[in-house]
Amino acid sequence: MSRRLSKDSALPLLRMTDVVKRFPGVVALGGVDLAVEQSEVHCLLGQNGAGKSTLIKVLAGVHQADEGAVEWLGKAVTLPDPQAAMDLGIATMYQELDLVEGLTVAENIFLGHEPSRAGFSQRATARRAAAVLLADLGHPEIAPTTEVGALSAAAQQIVSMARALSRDARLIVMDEPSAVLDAGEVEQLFAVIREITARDVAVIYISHRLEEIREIGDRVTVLKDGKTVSTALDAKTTSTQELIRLMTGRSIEYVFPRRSPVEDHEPILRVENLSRDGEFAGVSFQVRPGEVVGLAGLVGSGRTEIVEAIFGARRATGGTVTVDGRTVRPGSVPAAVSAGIGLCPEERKSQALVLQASLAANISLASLARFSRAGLLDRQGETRAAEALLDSLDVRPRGVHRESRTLSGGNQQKVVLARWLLRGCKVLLLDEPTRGVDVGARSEIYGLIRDLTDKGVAVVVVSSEIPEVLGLSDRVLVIADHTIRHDSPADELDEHAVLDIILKGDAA
Amino acid sequence: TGNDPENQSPAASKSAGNKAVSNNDASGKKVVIGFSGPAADHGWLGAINSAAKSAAKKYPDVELKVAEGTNDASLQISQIETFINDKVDAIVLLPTDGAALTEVATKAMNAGIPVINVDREFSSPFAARTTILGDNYGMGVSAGTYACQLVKQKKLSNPVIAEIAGIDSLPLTQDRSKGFKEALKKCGQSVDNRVAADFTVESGEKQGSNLLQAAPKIDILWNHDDDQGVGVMAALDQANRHEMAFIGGAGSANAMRLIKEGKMEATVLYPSTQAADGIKLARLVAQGKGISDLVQVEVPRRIVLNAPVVTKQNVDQYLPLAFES
Amino acid sequence: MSFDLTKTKTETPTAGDAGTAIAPDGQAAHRGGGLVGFLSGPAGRNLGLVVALLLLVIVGILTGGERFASMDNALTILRLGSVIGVVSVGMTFVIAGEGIDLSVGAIVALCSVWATTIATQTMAADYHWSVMVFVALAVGAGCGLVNGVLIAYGRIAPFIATLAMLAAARGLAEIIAKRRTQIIRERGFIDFFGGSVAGVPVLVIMFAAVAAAGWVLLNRTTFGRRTLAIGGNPEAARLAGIRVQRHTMYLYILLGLACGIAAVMLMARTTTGTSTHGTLYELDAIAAVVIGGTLLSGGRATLVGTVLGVLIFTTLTNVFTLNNLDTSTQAVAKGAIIVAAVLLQQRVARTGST
Amino acid sequence: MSFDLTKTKTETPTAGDAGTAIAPDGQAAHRGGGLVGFLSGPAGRNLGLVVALLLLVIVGILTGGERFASMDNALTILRLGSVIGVVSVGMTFVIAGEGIDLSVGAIVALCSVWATTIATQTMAADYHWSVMVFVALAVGAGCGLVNGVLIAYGRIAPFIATLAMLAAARGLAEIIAKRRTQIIRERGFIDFFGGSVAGVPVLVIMFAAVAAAGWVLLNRTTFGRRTLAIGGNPEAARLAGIRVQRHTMYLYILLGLACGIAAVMLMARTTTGTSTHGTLYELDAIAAVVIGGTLLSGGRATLVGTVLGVLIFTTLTNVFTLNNLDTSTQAVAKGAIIVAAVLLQQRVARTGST
Ligand SMILES: Nc1ncnc2c1ncn2[C@@H]1O[C@H](COP(=O)(O)OP(=O)(O)OP(=O)(O)O)[C@@H](O)[C@H]1O
Ligand SMILES: Nc1ncnc2c1ncn2[C@@H]1O[C@H](COP(=O)(O)OP(=O)(O)OP(=O)(O)O)[C@@H](O)[C@H]1O
Ligand SMILES: [Mg+2]
Ligand SMILES: [Mg+2]
Repeated sequence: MSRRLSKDSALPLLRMTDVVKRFPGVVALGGVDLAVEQSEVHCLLGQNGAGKSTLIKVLAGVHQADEGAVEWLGKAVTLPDPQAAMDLGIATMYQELDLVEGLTVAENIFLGHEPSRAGFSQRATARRAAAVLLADLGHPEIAPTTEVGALSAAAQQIVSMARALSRDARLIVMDEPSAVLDAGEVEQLFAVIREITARDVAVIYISHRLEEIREIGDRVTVLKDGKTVSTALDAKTTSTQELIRLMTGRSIEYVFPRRSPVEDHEPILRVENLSRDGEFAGVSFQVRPGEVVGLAGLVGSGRTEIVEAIFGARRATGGTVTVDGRTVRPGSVPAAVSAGIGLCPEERKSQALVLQASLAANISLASLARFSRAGLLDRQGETRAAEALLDSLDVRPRGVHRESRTLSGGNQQKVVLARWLLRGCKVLLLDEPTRGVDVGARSEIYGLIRDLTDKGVAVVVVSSEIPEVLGLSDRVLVIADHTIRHDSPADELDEHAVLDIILKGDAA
Repeated sequence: TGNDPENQSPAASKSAGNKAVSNNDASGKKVVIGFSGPAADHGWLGAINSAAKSAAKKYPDVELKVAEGTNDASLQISQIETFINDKVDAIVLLPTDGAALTEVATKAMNAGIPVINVDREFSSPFAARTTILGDNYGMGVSAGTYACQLVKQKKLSNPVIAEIAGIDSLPLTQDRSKGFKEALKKCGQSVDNRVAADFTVESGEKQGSNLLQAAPKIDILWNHDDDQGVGVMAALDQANRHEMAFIGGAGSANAMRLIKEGKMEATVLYPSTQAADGIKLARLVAQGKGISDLVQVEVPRRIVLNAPVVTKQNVDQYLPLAFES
Repeated sequence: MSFDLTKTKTETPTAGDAGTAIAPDGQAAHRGGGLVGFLSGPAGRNLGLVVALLLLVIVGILTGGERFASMDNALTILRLGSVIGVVSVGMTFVIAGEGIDLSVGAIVALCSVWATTIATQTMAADYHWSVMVFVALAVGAGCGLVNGVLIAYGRIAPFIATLAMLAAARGLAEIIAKRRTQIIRERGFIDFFGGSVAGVPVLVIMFAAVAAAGWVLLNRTTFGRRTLAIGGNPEAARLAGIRVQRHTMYLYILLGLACGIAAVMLMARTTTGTSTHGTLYELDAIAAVVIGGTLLSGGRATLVGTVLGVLIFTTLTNVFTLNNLDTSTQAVAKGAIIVAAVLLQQRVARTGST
Repeated sequence: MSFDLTKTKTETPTAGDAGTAIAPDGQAAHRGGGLVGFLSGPAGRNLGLVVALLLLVIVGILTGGERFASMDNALTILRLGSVIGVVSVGMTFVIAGEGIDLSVGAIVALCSVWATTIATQTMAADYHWSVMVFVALAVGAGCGLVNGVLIAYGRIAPFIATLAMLAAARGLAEIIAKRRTQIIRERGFIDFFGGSVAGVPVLVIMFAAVAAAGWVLLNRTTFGRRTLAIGGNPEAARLAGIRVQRHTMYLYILLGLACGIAAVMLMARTTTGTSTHGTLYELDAIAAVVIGGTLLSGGRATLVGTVLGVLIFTTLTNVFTLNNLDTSTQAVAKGAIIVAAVLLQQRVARTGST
């Protein structure tokens, strides 16, 4: 792809130098440099907690830097609030969905800059413009009048994108936009990015998926521990090994752990004919101790609903779940938990973490009975157990009493895993366990899953990354059309085969 | 106590209007008097408070301590406790609830601090040195008796009699209603419609409006409180319903003016000067003096104030004593 | 490769977390479901209220007969509801923006007292009564401004800040009025606001106008949408460039102004200004708003629901009085009816939204 | 050409979202900062309250001298605070679990009336007064149970459900008491609860015991943990296997029980049971809890803060009484002092946490 980096008037679009941002107890940014050319796709890489989101929040005027300078088209600027950044032409898609659930799609897209006359919003105009933007993004089926709260996470991400595009921006910052998207939608996203960069808009792109960087990026800046370790690397030519080394300071084999053969035990988890009206029907499968079963499928195909129904978080309208031969009372999470099932839900912040509680409290949440001495809480025991887990999972920054909301996404995911490790379950359901998790942590989580299966735990993994499902699982179930379309050992499938099955199911 | 409104002379029932020549008002030993009453959340109680204060101001030898008006018995108890700790010379207490304050009043008496109980009576005779009571039951009786008279006078065959009470959960409201009901019974009448407001103008208007809807025709209406009566009157004006004889309660200046104008039939007096009397008596008790008009050397234990009916005929007598609400 | 991302769920995923101020079932459904239209509002909730109100009316007719079903009585109900109605409209905005205001009753009292004091003391000198109206509105807006500044810029929790205002405003009202009831003798004022236009009391017209203006402001202006955004997700609103603090302040000023209007109406109704006006309005207004379907946690508001909530409470009192129920029984019945109405409304919303 | 970005803001990143029930500054800071220890609790908030209370005490001593600084006066303050204090401890739990209860005052009234009616009507038949105590506690727990079931299983918003209970319980209390004050003549009861142990009134001991038990329950038991988790993120709590509905119900029962205890204390204090007991306790209790630093939005609670909040309000009243301030001025001063205390507390928390 040809770039026009050497345009005559090519001042650098943005230059941030020596940016420092401190939070109580943490230096999130300890001197970061970033330079973005006009109409390039600049990728920002770094491990969880490296400071990527913090940096772009400084850029968006959400956080105010403690030190450092920002130049925009060669001129020094200050960014006291989000409005100032938007006035310059910086639009941002935040990592945490920043939509208002009670408002409609159109209202969200134009929030803060509504088409209006004399204070009256021109709703028809907004609706039409929103429809056009959504169609451009390849999602004409998202109606501008739908309430955002009723959309799936993926659709919300599209709305967020439409919102960034609705501003007349020179620079669009995308903080892990692909985390909730499936392969097809990532392709569509890239098409949009190519189109907007052709229109002289630059993009800062953050992702933990290195193959995406290769495909869409021009240049790469790598952050590590709040500092820039390398700038202006070529995105196409720098080797993956090198990028990982820069990010982590070590070389990590970016591969899935080897499978050990599953022994021929009786299945520990049996799901029979599980159904829920309007969501899925006739779902049957079994998982043996030590086995990893992956659920592949498109976003919105109902995988989350299936695992939540197994967990009792949604009441199935038909079918049974048995663990160790005993039927689990449907629609009851406590019953599922005491039967030995655990779930790491899809959305960490809203479903898994008590954000203002400490890490220790979050980890012990499912095992409180264990730390109960005649009703009193054994706080030392709790702290010790939490510390041990945080150590073994390498959660950063350290400190069991830190509030969980101050952790970066990947580290939060580890905390959720720690909760179920502490509980010690026979069946672990993982819904998108590596969403937003960096390469290093990702391979650690893979290793962890392996360790668990070695101990005889049965694992069910839902992931939108087909390679991940294939690499991690012993057996893969492909979900389409509200039911299981295919069930076979993972090594009999490849990415194309899975996509084929999904699409056929879709066509049927 | 006679509740016959005919033969009452106002001056006799008012010790605040004491015109007797005596040396009691002459400065004596300096005394500190604590005063605690319910929240001054409506006109009559407001008048009670201000009358108490101005009564105290008249005497250079009285220092008055006024506690925050409250409707919370527990808080009022702690105010009395504070007065006891403070070793005041006398306490004038208009309790939110007589029974609830009895214990602490007894405690004060035991600590040697005379308590003057105003308006709402304690449940034990040992809790107060002197008790000055407005007569709530008597007030209802006065209103009912007057209503009976009206029925007779106007020869009403099947009169509709309505009542707008005050805060229904207060014992005093119950007493008034009881008196009203029993007096009506004597002439074979009963209350046809009854609503309860809460002593505020606004509630008077609201309950008044609703009552007028409930009863398409009313012959006699007794409203417990003239302050809420302002609102009732507004409701009558709004609905243009002046067919009934409108009797008030408490005896605000405003009500008396309306009586003069003929817009109101009558009002039953409920003296707002009780607390002022209480202050005066407290001073006398603390200084060891008696009431000069009495042969008795000491201040009596119990004074029950009268509840006369003010009508167009005698309103001029009462207007000077009435409280502005 | 396109896929339908918009399939609606008939149930929120948070079905289990009762006991929190979270929306009941069905809240997640689309707006403007078409069929039931305007009244059904968000997720058919309003429909439930309409049913509750209708049931009340039926009970009223059965027990009160003509006395209930007369035009006069209807206007009485509306007139009684109008004052608290205006306050509730303003309260809807504050609650929509995730706030709360406990001081509304006290502000109404202060406005009425301040205005009537001006009137009784200086009106003799030939002011027009509109000065009185102006003073009431200005005092209301001023109190709202103080609340707004304390909450938005002073970062004091709305509950605390307005609790402080509750105490202070009522105290000030008592001081100004010297605890007297100020009687308004301006016939012009009383005749204007106490009158009727084409048989409809001016107070009712005012309430209707305020409610309509509120509806437009909430649903048809950028101000309204931003209010909901702030209530629903203040951080997202800030990220969208909305000046959250300033907007929050505006909300309280708006409510203060509504209190000023309510004070004028109450002054006309009672022909007085007093520090006891507006007692417990905070509870009544919040109750009407919340039973109407606006979430206390912000972000979702319905003005039609608020108006229905006000009408339900006012009609209830009226029916009680017509039936000559004693106050204690009224209170018990009221509690039971509130619970029944909400359960009914949930049921209607659930069946209506599927 | 570089530009200095270092103008530091002392604000948190969420600086914009005032007007919401979100934590004020400093909340983000770590717990257990060591130095200030126990009293500083979460993020030094309690320290601010201690400072506010100390200032009040200083004002009390300056203006009241010995009359204020006496042991007797201290006990008077504590005794007054004890009843509302017990209710506030219970309220802390409900608010921590993201609920609210407006019915506490009414429940106290109902408990007192029910218990005394039993006493006056049947005690003659030789019951021990402990029956009266038992009835008060049972009635309180029963009302809490009804609230809890309506909220947790009936999914009625806590505000509405407890508003209904407020009306119903007070109405029922009036009906049972026939609007009469029931006088307790059981000397055994009055002497027991009205007495002192080693100079400390039994009521104060009861308050201290309830507060201590509450502190342990909130901070040292799994029950407290679950409460905070439910208040912080009910969905996460549910998905961690906590029985959110049942736990929520327990919270209201707990508060109901606290109301029962408070009723017993109030009965001892006033030697009566009446339907007017506990008027406006809901506001007082919520105010004490919120000013103490517990978030109305749930998930963060401090019992030490609640106790300090109660003491601040009670001391304020005492200082006012000693200084002979008139009621209206008191109200205005109270409003100003509340605002000042909160601002002070924020400032202390901010400096304390850096
Ligand atoms: N509000 C906050 N308060 C305290 N610490 C914070 C806050 N926000 C971020 N941090 C800390 O700052 C550091 C950088 O976090 P940031 O979210 O920028 O990482 P990131 O690179 O975006 O990670 P991820 O890939 O997981 O999204 C982390 O150590 C995090 O714990
Ligand atoms: N909060 C919600 N409210 C309403 N509908 C929802 C919500 N979440 C998901 N849905 C709908 O439920 C269906 C299943 O979505 P969901 O995202 O759970 O599926 P999934 O296969 O797990 O996809 P993902 O890859 O995102 O995990 C979709 O049609 C979606 O629109
Ligand atoms: Mg990030
Ligand atoms: Mg999913």
